[in-house]
Amino acid sequence: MVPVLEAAIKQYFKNIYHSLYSITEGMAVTMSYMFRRPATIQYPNKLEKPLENQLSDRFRGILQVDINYCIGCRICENTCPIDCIAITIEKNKETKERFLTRFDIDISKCMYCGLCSENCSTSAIYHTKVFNGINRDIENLIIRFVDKPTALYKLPKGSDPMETPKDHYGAILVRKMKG
Amino acid sequence: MKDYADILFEYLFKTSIESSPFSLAWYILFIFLVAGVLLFFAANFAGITSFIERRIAARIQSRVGPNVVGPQGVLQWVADGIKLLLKEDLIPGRADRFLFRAAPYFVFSGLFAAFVALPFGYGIVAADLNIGIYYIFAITSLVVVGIIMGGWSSNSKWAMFGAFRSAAQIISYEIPTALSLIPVIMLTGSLSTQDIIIAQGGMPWDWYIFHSPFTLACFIIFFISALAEGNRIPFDLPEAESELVSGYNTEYSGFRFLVFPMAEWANLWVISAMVTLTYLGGWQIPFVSLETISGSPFLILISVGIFFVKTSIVVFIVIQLRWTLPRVRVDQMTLLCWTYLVPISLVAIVGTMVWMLVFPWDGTPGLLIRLLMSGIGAAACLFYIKRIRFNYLNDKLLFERLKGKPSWYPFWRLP
Amino acid sequence: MERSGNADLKHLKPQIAPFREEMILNMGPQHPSTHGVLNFLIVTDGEVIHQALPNVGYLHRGFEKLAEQTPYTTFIPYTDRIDYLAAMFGNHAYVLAVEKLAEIEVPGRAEFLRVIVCELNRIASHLISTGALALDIGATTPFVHWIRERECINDIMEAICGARLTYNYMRIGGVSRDINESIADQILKFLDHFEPMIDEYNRLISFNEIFIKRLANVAVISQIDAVNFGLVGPNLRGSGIEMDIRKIMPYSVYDRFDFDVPFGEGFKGTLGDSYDRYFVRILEIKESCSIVRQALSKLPKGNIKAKVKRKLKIKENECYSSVESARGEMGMYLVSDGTDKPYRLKIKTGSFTAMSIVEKVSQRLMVADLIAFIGSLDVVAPEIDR
Amino acid sequence: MTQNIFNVLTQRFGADTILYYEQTSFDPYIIINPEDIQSICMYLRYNPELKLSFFLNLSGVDYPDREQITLVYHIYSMALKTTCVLKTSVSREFPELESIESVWKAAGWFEREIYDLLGVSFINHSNLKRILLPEDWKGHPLRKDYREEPVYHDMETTRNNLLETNR
Repeated sequence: MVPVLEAAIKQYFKNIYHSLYSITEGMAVTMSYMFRRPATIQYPNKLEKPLENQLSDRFRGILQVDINYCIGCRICENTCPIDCIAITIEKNKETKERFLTRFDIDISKCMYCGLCSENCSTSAIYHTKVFNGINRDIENLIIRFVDKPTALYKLPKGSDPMETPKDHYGAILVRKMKG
Repeated sequence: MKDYADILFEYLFKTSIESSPFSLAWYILFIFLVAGVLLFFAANFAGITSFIERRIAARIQSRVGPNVVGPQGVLQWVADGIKLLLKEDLIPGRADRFLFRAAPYFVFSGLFAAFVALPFGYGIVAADLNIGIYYIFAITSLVVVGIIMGGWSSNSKWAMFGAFRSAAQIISYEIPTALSLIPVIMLTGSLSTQDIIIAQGGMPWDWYIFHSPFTLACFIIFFISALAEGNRIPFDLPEAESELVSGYNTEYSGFRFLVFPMAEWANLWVISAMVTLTYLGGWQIPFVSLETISGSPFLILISVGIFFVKTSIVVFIVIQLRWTLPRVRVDQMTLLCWTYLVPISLVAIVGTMVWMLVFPWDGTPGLLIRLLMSGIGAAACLFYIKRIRFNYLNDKLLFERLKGKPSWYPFWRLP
Repeated sequence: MERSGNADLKHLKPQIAPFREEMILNMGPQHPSTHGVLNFLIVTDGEVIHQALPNVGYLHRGFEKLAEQTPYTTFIPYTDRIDYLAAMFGNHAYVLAVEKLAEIEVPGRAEFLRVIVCELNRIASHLISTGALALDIGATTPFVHWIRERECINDIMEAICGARLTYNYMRIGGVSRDINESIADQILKFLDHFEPMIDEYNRLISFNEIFIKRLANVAVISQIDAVNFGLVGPNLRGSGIEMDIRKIMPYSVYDRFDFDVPFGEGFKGTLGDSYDRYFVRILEIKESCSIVRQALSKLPKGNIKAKVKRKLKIKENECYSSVESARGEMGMYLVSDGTDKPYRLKIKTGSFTAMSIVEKVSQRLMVADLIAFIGSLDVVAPEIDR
Repeated sequence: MTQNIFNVLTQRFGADTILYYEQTSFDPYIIINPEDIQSICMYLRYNPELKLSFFLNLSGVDYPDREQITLVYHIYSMALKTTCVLKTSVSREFPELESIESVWKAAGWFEREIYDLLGVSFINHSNLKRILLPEDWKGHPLRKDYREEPVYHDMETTRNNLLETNR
């Protein structure tokens, strides 16, 4: 037989064999998944534990500020790449004491980069594990952390920059979020 | 020749149709009732299959699938259907309004008319036509008319692509579908669906699939071309969603859109039932003769069950194929048809003819070969199961180490 | 009022004056498989494409202009968004450029951590790329399986740097967070589980005959064309040219690892076809796994961040530094002028040059092939437009 | 290595064209005359010894104080494993120079980008029009003196800062 023809015929049957074999292999893979544990679960009805507990501690959720620990250095405001933090500090002319009168964060603008919390020396601003900020009105997503003028925190002399007890569940935040 | 519906009618009402004009009216009403039952079955089957397909697909993709509407989500299809019914029926501007509106009806009637000739059990068939198979082919071709009408009249280039592809596909694949059934028709000597089943037996070696290597090849060819006729992956070119957005039904919405997927899932039943009745022994009960079945309503029910189970298994395989395989290209689709399916089925027809002469059905060599062929089939199944087991064990321990949960989670365990 | 999109189309149309039997098809930007907002203006005769003109710019966000207004240290989060599927490489290319200019020595541990996260990110990006290609071909399941594996990487990334997509992990002079024993253990567990999954994936789709037939011999890019059009990364290596920034201009600590650079050999058809580009990525996933293992075993102890001034100012200078991103060379040309902001930052990405070849190669392809071709090029729309 | 390339080029084209060689700490570059960019690139690419065959990057930098726009060509040689940087400057008012699309096809899109964002027009470019911005966009954003127009097709191009407006 002509070699070309022979090769063509061989190829013809080879193709049939390969098709059937590879399809069987593929179906064996998919069929095996009928016996394997699915990767997903029914959300949110069958969560094993609350989702906040499953997130890692480094998770960067919505920002929260514990104004009692803010020293007013404005690093967070300056380092924010998109200017979503606004801080106003007023000075009492008589007592020379400085007050925090405004600490607003525009959550709708925040891109969760974490630069502010990383640079905060007292960890007054930090990421919670709250990620659900759904709201009807974008204006409700501006969170104003200062209710009444608060005196700035002063680091005790000689002490290292401290860590505030972090509240990953965002108690302040949840209270402040409207709607 | 009397249809089974006629016989049933006479049995139920104890009158002959021709006896009086009054009973003729009853008869027409009765026919409508039968049609209603079939339609009810087809529509519900389509809906339930849509749910089942989504659950199977989910498990194959290691997801959970729809499970919110109703217990375990079984009413999802009702919700989807109601949602689509409530949607606005949009007709694109500059579309051919008449054809656009008419197209779903063609698709609808083409498919549901095919149910008339499909057997569901011993004697359970709306009309046992003596040209049953031929009728099913002819009537399902209406679907492609509907698809072309819908695609062309949409005034959308994507939809038109889908329609053209559909035309090329159905015209090509009608041929191997018909050719690959000729061995069955030769073996039976009849085109009637019931006759084909009756000629086979209950055990695997009595099925036509294992009659000879040629019928086995024909079975595969028929299965492939049936997939193509039903627009299932790997042949879902008319609505290739990653290429043509949604193909011929891109511009449809609301109820008119609902008809297309519904027809697709109803078609799933038609395909699988055809495969079952021609090659897999239909509703035949093992070790039970036809006379025994005909005498006992219980056994008739069993036969219905057997047919249903067999068809469901084929449906499952079709669904699994859809979620396993990629889609072929349009030229590869026709190439596959004309260089592989048609020539091989022609060879298989000649081969079956010779085989029938050399090894008659009832002779000892014939039986031995049929047993051998069933053995090969069983071996293939064993290989398949072995590969499934291999795939499962391959990842079991590592998965358990990673996730800290047991890997075993069979499909009957509902999430 | 005229929208910009229409204006573009009007401009493009006379360029492709069709014959009588041709039609113009507008693919995208809402098409399901253009991998983001891309627009192709296709002239077809039936299924056969005569010409396909890519029309980009839908995701232009002007990062190069933004960089000129942002201090060096705070531009890092933006680099995440250049290529959201492989955000680490944007980080890495940028910090490398700044460190080079500011002459900052990076601690060894930080370099290794960078390699680990980059390679994990490369795996994640290739998973999306190869999975989405299968999705374009019509196989839905492989994509979902890869997404599931990628989810494990996302979990690891979340544990390392706190985010799942826009990591913002690297800092000028190091990285932001260290990894601990449990995370390292998690990475190793994942790799143990993942490596057999590559073979399973190959059984499921890579060696599937239909899949091979759809990709082999389709959209062949010759070596000459690949160089001429400046393809980079897996696309270039798919054409059989062994060029990998990690090997030819080793940055970070890549010269300390033992790994191969897979390149196309015409695995199932012609050299430089879609299947080669696809399979090079699969092989690269394996190599990346091995690099991560090596990096974890060699991980030195020490600092993770060099001391860098908070308000970094760099004297007048310029440099070009590039990394091998998942989509090939990602280069940053950085010009400083003595202030704390870059004077000019030019970002060169792999997808940009990959898109320019579409017009040439797409001729005589079929519509379905064009989709496979774009999928095999692994373009990411934001990376084209930046 | 760039020194070698500089010497080769000076021999071939003369000191009028190849202006000077700048040894900086990172990427040494060669400054050339913009008029001959096409022939120099052609020579570099097809010179059997240099084989600078791979076009890496084309960037443009606007220098308003010098009244110049500098174009920077990064070219890589796969044979020598080295990068060569060419720099050339065109005037800011009439920025024009020859396209090198005929040498490297890859440069075509880079040049379109430069044309779009910096307004440098390239002679003999096959398809020189805006690539990233809409066709009817006014101005070239990467120029240092660019100011975005407040309204584009009735759409405002600025967004209110909610922090300030809602006090």
